[in-house]
Amino acid sequence: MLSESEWQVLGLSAQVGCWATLVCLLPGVFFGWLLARKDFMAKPVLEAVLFMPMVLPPTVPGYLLLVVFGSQGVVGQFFKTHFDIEFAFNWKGAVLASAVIAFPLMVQTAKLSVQMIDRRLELAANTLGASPFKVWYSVTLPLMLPGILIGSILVFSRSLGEFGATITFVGNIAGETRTLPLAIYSATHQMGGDAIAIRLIVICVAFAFFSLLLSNLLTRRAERWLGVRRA
Amino acid sequence: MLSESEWQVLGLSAQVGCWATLVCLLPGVFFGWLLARKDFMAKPVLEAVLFMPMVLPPTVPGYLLLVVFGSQGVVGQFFKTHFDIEFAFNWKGAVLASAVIAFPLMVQTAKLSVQMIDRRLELAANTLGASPFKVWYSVTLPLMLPGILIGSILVFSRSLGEFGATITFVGNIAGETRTLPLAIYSATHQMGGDAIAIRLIVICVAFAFFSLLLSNLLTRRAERWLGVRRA
Amino acid sequence: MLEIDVEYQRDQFSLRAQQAISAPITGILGASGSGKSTLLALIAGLLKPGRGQLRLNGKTLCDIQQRIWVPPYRRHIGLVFQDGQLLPHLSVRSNLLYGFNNIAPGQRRFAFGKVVELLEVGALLERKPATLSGGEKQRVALGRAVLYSPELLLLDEPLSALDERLKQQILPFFLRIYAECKIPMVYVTHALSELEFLTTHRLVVRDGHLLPDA
Amino acid sequence: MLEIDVEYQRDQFSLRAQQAISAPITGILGASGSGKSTLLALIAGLLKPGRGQLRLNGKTLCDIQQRIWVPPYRRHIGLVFQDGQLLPHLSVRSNLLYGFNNIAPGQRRFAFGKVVELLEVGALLERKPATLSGGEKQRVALGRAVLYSPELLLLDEPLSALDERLKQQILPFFLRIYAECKIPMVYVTHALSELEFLTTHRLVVRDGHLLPDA
Amino acid sequence: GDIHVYAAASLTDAIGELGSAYEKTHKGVGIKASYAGSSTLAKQIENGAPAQLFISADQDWANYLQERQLLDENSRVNLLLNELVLIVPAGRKVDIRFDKDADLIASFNGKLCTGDPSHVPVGKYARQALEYYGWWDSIQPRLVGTPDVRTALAFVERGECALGIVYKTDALLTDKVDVVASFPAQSHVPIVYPGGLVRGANADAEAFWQFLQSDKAAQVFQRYGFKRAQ
Ligand SMILES: Nc1ncnc2c1ncn2[C@@H]1O[C@H](COP(=O)(O)OP(=O)(O)OP(=O)(O)O)[C@@H](O)[C@H]1O
Ligand SMILES: Nc1ncnc2c1ncn2[C@@H]1O[C@H](COP(=O)(O)OP(=O)(O)OP(=O)(O)O)[C@@H](O)[C@H]1O
Ligand code: MOO
Ligand SMILES: [Mg+2]
Ligand SMILES: [Mg+2]
Repeated sequence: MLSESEWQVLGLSAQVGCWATLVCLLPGVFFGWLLARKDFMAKPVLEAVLFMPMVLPPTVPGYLLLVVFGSQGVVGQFFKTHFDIEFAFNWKGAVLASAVIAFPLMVQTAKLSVQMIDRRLELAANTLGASPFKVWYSVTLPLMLPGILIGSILVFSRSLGEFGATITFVGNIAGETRTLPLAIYSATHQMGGDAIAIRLIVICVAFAFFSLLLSNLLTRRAERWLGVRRA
Repeated sequence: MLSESEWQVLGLSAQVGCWATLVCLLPGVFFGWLLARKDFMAKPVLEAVLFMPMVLPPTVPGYLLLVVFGSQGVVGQFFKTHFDIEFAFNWKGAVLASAVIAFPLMVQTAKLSVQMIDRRLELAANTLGASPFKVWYSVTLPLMLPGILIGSILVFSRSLGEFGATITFVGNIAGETRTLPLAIYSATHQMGGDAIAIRLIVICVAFAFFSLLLSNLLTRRAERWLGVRRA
Repeated sequence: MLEIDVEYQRDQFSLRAQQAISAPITGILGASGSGKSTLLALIAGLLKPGRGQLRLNGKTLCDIQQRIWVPPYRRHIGLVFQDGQLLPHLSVRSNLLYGFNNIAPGQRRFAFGKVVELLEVGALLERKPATLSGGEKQRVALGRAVLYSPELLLLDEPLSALDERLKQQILPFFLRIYAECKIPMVYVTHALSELEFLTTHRLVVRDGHLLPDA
Repeated sequence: MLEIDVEYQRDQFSLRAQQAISAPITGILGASGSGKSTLLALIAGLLKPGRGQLRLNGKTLCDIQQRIWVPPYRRHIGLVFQDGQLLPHLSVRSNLLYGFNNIAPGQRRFAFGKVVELLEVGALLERKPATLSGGEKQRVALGRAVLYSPELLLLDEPLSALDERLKQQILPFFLRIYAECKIPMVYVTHALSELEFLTTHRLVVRDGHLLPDA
Repeated sequence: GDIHVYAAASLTDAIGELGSAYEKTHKGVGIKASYAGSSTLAKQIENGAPAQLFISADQDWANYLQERQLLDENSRVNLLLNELVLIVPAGRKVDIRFDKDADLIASFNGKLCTGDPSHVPVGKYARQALEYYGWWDSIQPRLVGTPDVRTALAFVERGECALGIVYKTDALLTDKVDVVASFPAQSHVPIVYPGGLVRGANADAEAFWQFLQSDKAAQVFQRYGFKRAQ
């Protein structure tokens, strides 16, 4: 049904999307919680900074990534020499680009879900000898689950559609960084490429569709598990 | 401090962002609520469809907008003849593009906030003679407020950063559709344009920063009003 | 006159109720978890019985066989929830007025000020529910249901969190509600002393059945 | 021995408490909204007094002047909340075991099975709190605090939603808690009958002061 | 191995065909081409994109990389020539004369589409031509800038833009547009496609670059409407 190169593009998109989601998960949940529950001087600034990748045209964070994480960049060289990881023009860079762009989505949904948790439940756990950290992972975190799930869906989806930062940071290299959006971009630029582009768009839609169905199923499970849905 | 053309770009970005947020508000809240509270056969399909603009590379929805809402498109011609509204190559088209791209963000945050409301509160209002519609606007809607606010921030931010769909649907026309991302794109691509680009990026960051501070203030107000924050 | 003839099943729990209730105040007793709150929810329309029918003053509220279903907001039945269920975003005043404002002025049988005074919530009017004490919440929930001037008032342990003095002050009010406004009440409680004061007509929920108290 | 000497102020409400409590069970009475729950929250460490200090068995829990503050999870004080506060995502079993698992096995003074049996919650263990009746929730909240085997147990109207039979079954258990495990209790209630059964030592919260009951 | 070719958008089809042909005759060699506006490509190469061969649609962007020691001076060759044309959606009639007295603005409704004049080569040529006829200032509010020439072409193909300025080779590819006229050569600098090896290019890339300069390749380019530069 799909050609080899289409499989390649699809597989790469899925890979980049999953990794980006994973990468965003922990820090996203942490910062979301921090913004919702803690008050500190620098909070508005921190929040604004965390939000930046969302507000800027994707090419700008893409460019900054290139400067910092590129083969000439400080961090890029650090990773290269110490961990032998390269980002520029590389699928790992595509993950990084998607993760940076989509990160605010995880933070904000996590924050919203914490805001809506009744603080008194955390206090109750506290009176049962649970340290703040235990309260966090045994009460706050599970109750954040719907938010974390929706956040993950948003991040994954945003990654699937990420174009600007990816092409700026890692270029359009078949098999390495050519995710669905980049493949579609390439296709629409060649004459008679419309058919290819339409195929790719259909693949993208179908793939997104099934990912969403799957995540919906998961969300329902989680809700039932949380005892949120009362008969 | 800013040149005339910079003011123009900034003003246009703000205008497009505000309008896009406004346009997303009502349907976003409605669909978010629908997805959270109602069960119907076509729900997973509807949810997936509402999600599409997020998953596709922005140029694809941009292209589809062009086909449907362009001067040659069915809907575009309908609007032209009946309301004398044109979208193609026009700031209204930029609003439409941003709104379509950012819409899933509003839907999902609204959905999350509804999910986290205790259904029994709605039932309590029901036993006090409030019709489903009154329950909706007097109980559900106010309790959704944190979600609506975060959704609006996400939509506004996404609009500020929207590039792909905008340039595909309405092109890059000074004073009409040249929002910050498009101006930054042009600047970064011209020789010696780096200084201009950096100025524009700084403007973008500063603008986003102040918008976010403002919205944070609003969010706090809303929370206090909702009685969510317990001393 | 409330005619109950319903069956309700949820997981392992089942409830069978067949009673005609016409007393001014009907007390409902029963062990913890026996189904008292469930019964009130069925009457108010928050739960749908699996089988049977419900009639209030001759009007059918629910008839499963004939597919008649009057939704809760059209039943005009007030319910004081066991756990209050105050609307968190509204002030105490707005909570109290929530049902009050949903009925036509002509239907209102209680003055706002009178109810506020009796329940001693005057000092709380501008506060949000999250800042109230347990007993204060309970009083607001009671006031809210009473101000709705319902045709039938369902009370689920409405005084359980109140001190003796307030109880003694509010109990006679229930008698007045019937005497002056002819609003019948179904009163769930564990405090026999309350029922002794209020009523001689008692039902008990036992083993999934609503029965006259032996 | 609990030594209380605190002042607390919140909006218009203020509370002044200066008492040494050493009775096995100390009853606290007071009108609705007088500050009983606030007092327990201060002892448990959920609220910080504006001034003063708190000492439990010679250990300072809080001393505002000396900036000593033991957080609630290190106080080892159990609190049965007036409104339960069960963790909604955990089963009844996990709720019961939540505090139990936070202490060393050697410190545990109650067997899980025994508490479950006494409180008659055996049939509910796998259910989620949202599906419990009012009295069932209250019993789980009580069991959860007891299984934590605290050094001091604070009870905020722990039996208010229970029927007579359960009350009569659980009341003697409180006496045993002290007799067998030497856990002192502070018991807030409006039911004088409960206090009559449990204790002769009573305090009352009146006009913002914690006073011996006259 | 793979050869990464970064070529101006207008070369998409010609290089695509030549690349496939080359892959068939050279087993084990893959041509990985990126097509975009020359400016986009040059910026990517400047930032370390793994290009081995760069073909620009104007001299400026080739110079830009050469100044930065990224384009190998010795391998630099002017490969092709092209022409600038004014197009309309197929079947639409406009009455435009290339004359300094004519009023371009008044002679059509809607927008004019071309590459972003601030950086995309086709747009820069278009700007020169429009300035030559004194139309530049008045056209501004109706000028739609695109990231590359093919996007501009697509807007006109769909009838969204009433006018477009693209290369002759682009207009030839589709029958959905009609060419109104070619801009006279004196209205803009000659349209030359320079190319060269990018720093770090290997022998495979050099061989392919030689192939593109061959007579055989020239035939293919000619079929697409390009002229040979030498
Ligand atoms: N979070 C809060 N913010 C502000 N005021 C509060 C808050 N919680 C309680 N109060 C007020 O403090 C006072 C004491 O409340 P508290 O809950 O201690 O009363 P209580 O003695 O437990 O009453 P009850 O018997 O009704 O439970 C009351 O006037 C109450 O309205
Ligand atoms: N949402 C629910 N889902 C499943 N079971 C429920 C649900 N709510 C209540 N139950 C069960 O139904 C039975 C009856 O509950 P109900 O709340 O009517 O009891 P009750 O008589 O009001 O008890 P109490 O005096 O403790 O409030 C109980 O066994 C309870 O566990
Ligand atoms: O570099 Mo181009 O071929 O003018 O888009
Ligand atoms: Mg009940
Ligand atoms: Mg209290």
